[in-house]
Amino acid sequence: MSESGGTFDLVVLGGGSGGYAAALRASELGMSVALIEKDKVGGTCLHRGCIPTKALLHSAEVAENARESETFGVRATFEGIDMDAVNKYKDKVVSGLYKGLSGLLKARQITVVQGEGKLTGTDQVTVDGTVYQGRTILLATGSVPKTLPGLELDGERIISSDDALKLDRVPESVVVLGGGVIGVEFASVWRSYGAEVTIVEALPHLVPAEDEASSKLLERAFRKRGIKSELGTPFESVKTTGDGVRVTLSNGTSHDAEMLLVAVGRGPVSEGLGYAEAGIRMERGFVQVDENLHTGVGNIYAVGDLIPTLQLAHVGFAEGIFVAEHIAGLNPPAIDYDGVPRVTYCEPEVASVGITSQTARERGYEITETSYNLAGNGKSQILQTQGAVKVVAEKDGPVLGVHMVGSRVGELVAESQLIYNWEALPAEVAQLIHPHPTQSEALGEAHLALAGKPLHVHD
Amino acid sequence: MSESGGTFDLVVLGGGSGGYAAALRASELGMSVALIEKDKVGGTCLHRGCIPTKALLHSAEVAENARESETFGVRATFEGIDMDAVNKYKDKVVSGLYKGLSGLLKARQITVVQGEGKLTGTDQVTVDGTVYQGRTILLATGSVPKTLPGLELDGERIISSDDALKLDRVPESVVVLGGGVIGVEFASVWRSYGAEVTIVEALPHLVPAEDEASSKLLERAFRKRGIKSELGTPFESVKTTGDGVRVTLSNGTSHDAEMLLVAVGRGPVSEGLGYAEAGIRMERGFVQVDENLHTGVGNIYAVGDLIPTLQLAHVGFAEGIFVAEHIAGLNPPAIDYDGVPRVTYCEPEVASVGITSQTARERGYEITETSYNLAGNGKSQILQTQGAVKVVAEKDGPVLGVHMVGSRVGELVAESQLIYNWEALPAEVAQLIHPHPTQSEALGEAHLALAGKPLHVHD
Amino acid sequence: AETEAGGGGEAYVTPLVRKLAAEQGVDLSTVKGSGVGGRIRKQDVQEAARQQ
Ligand SMILES: Cc1cc2nc3c(=O)[nH]c(=O)nc-3n(C[C@H](O)[C@H](O)[C@H](O)COP(=O)(O)OP(=O)(O)OC[C@H]3O[C@@H](n4cnc5c(N)ncnc54)[C@H](O)[C@@H]3O)c2cc1C
Ligand SMILES: Cc1cc2nc3c(=O)[nH]c(=O)nc-3n(C[C@H](O)[C@H](O)[C@H](O)COP(=O)(O)OP(=O)(O)OC[C@H]3O[C@@H](n4cnc5c(N)ncnc54)[C@H](O)[C@@H]3O)c2cc1C
Repeated sequence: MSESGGTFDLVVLGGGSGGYAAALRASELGMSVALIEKDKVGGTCLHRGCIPTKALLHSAEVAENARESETFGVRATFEGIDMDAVNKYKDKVVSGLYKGLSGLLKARQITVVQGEGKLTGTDQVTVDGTVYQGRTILLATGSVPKTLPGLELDGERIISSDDALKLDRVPESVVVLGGGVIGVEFASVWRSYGAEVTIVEALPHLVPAEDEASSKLLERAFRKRGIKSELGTPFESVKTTGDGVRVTLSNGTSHDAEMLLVAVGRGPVSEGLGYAEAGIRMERGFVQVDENLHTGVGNIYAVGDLIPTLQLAHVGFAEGIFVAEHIAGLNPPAIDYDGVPRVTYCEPEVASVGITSQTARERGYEITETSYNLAGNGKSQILQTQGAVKVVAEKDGPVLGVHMVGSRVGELVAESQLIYNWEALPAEVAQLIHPHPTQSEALGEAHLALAGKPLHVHD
Repeated sequence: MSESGGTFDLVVLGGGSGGYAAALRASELGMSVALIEKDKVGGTCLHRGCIPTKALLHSAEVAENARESETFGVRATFEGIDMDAVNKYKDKVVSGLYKGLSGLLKARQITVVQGEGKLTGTDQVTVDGTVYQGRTILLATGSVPKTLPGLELDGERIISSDDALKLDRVPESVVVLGGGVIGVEFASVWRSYGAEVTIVEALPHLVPAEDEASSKLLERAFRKRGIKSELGTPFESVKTTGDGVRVTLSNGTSHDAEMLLVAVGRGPVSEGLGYAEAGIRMERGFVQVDENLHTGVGNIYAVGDLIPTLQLAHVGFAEGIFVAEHIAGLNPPAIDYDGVPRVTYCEPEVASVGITSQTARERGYEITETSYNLAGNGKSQILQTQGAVKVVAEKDGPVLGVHMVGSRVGELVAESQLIYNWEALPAEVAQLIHPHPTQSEALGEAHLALAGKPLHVHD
Repeated sequence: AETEAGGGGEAYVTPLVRKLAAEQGVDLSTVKGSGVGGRIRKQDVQEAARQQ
């Protein structure tokens, strides 16, 4: 006999970015909420994703700064990485935010249920025999690292991002399989820490989802940093050797390294959870939803990495908030996924919002575009970073996309997001002079140029 | 007899931010332009202001990073500052940008005249006996460091920012007279370089033009960094001692230091240049203009630090562009000075746009406001910076001001600028989820909170 | 007043105001701006929509 955990306006399965954002917003809107989490609230992003990787990337920046300190007139000697201390720093950041989030869920009187849940009806989730009845159910069980057929992870030599975040040493050499966001971020960290790094990517470019111009700039920057890339070269096989791995590629070349990071994407957590049984439509494991994020079954919604939208924490936030507002009858506008900002936090960073030149052309737009070289931007020269800000606009129309490469450009995409989502004309941005000397001026200059009034522009 | 340098659509006196921006825009609009500069194009900002100070501030950041590297798991030893190398780095950045600017002026076919000019009629400027006739004249002679009555600079012990940028060593100790932008920036640099620093400010707060909340956060951060401040304490006198200076304050205390930096403001360069003689109205040396930046005499306009608007390089750019467009008949909208972003690049940075809570109340607005503590912002925790993002909005109306303190917040003010100038409602910003994990999320969270839908907000 | 600004731009209107005007069916060229420099603000568009 199953015990009753009670009835709630909203039962959320999975306490990651998507799930907890929905829970917080729903409780704000006066709903009773149960949030079921088998591990730790905060999910992938807080414990195995965004936050710990960005802590590593910042310590990598500190290492690079120390190594290049003479360039800036600072006498300092870089002696190495103390991985124990790195992990302590990273874990402290994570645990501080985890404490904050736990406190917040409590303060908003959300019932957090610790345990593994399963959908056992169109309006109920069962955890260890206890049934949580929901007027609405939200599935938010997220994702886990994927691998390739026949490529088995051992957690030691052949590892996933989960394992990579727990390493107690800096590897001498690594092959990173996958040139997407997660792959290039780890490649960047390890290179800054002193490792020999080779990225293997089957597609012809690093960060292949980005505008080709950004990929090319990143490839050049990585080459300069001594990060090797094998692009357009599918992986063939790996075998462990005496002291590491030997990775063989389809072109016949092989690469020896201490370890292989498999970063070929993440797959949804949806098996054995009762989703299919409830009649929910799935494709390649992803739960299918309509534009209101509804599964088509009962009052069941789904958000986050579980559905085939962009796998980003803030997409999870936005989707979670959307569902809460939608079921509260607030009629929120559907999410425009093109308008979601994307940031890759490697050095240099890659950031974008809106669509690429290629997509714009495919959609039939007549476009104008400009690329502002950071060589003309004072602050970027001060930081000694290279890159560009590319802006794509409809001819005589609004900005359609912003694509950037350079140190710290991830913070510039927030402004770009307003420009894109508010459908600003280049001239409307150009009217506002950016603060000097900042990197944001590069964004301003690109818009000045597109508006036909270039200021600090060299050809 | 005076030789003729020719007749131009626009003759610009002074090649700083205001002057050269006008020249560039005017030439773009098809005008013939003469730009008269006695020293180097780029003016204060490029050679003695924005750029060199920000280079020092970045090398200070590198020094702090090296000093605190252990916190981030990086083993590095900070050994000191190599002032020669700092100056080399700074000069390289400046000369690179100077070369770029000179090339740009040439490419746009602007006649750059090297020499000291004087207004010798309502439509002419004379340089070494050569007359440059202008259909329009633009005065842009900028500003120089001011001092207090009776306080004489010797360039060695009692110095201005011009001298401070040329130092060949790090002083052991400094008293900084003036807690405005320039004062706190130098205080921040020297502290990072290892000096004992005391700021003396007659007003009760550091950066007194900022919202009081920002001043207080900066004061706390500076205290933690070991920068001493004497606030609300007017300066009385200074005398040189055997190995430095002794600074006496109105409250009777005195401070010994190796040098005294006088950073009490900048005064316009307007004497002996024929301005008054031409009938131009001046107040405390500042040229007076109407909202079209016209002096009221002939076709003479004035921009930049010469007129009593905000002394910022990008204000100079905006004013220069405005004048060029105005005389070309484009009818540009008058500049809204409240909408100009302000950044102070000390550590932590201070940035703002729009008006303060106090000003909003004085103007009769009914306001709501929120302050988002960076303790809740993941990226700020990663950077280990403290501070806040404060947003002031009209009740049920648009955002009136954004005020921020924290490392790197200077880049966040670009987004804030669009929010303020486009008169966005908090809800319109809240609708757009910021990229995770960035510092820009703090701005997003503040707007979410103001829109009544706080996400990661702790009380 | 003639507010045509060359160089590719019209009179300075913010994107938010432009969208609002489109939603409310307000022709911006008939709206008098009450903002800085004669800029058209949201309130001006709302007022114009009310009077339509
Ligand atoms: C290395 C790495 C770096 C990343 N960096 C970034 C970045 O910088 N920025 C960014 O935006 N995104 C980043 N991401 C992606 C981001 O982490 C995800 O998009 C986000 O976490 C998805 O949120 P979610 O709520 O859908 O799923 P998850 O965060 O995966 O949360 C799902 C939760 O559900 C729980 N759960 C699963 N099944 C059950 C069950 N049966 N019962 C109870 N609980 C269950 C899990 O324990 C987990 O806590 C990164 C990801 C990785 C792996
Ligand atoms: C230490 C310091 C730091 C600063 N940091 C920043 C910052 O980070 N951001 C920011 O926005 N602003 C900053 N400023 C302010 C900024 O530098 C000024 O606002 C800006 O330079 C003003 O531009 P301008 O064109 O009006 O005058 P100036 O830049 O002063 O240029 C005037 C030019 O006119 C020339 N000139 C003068 N008289 C004559 C004559 N008779 N004949 C020919 N030429 C003449 C001068 O040689 C000079 O080149 C800083 C200033 C200082 C001092």
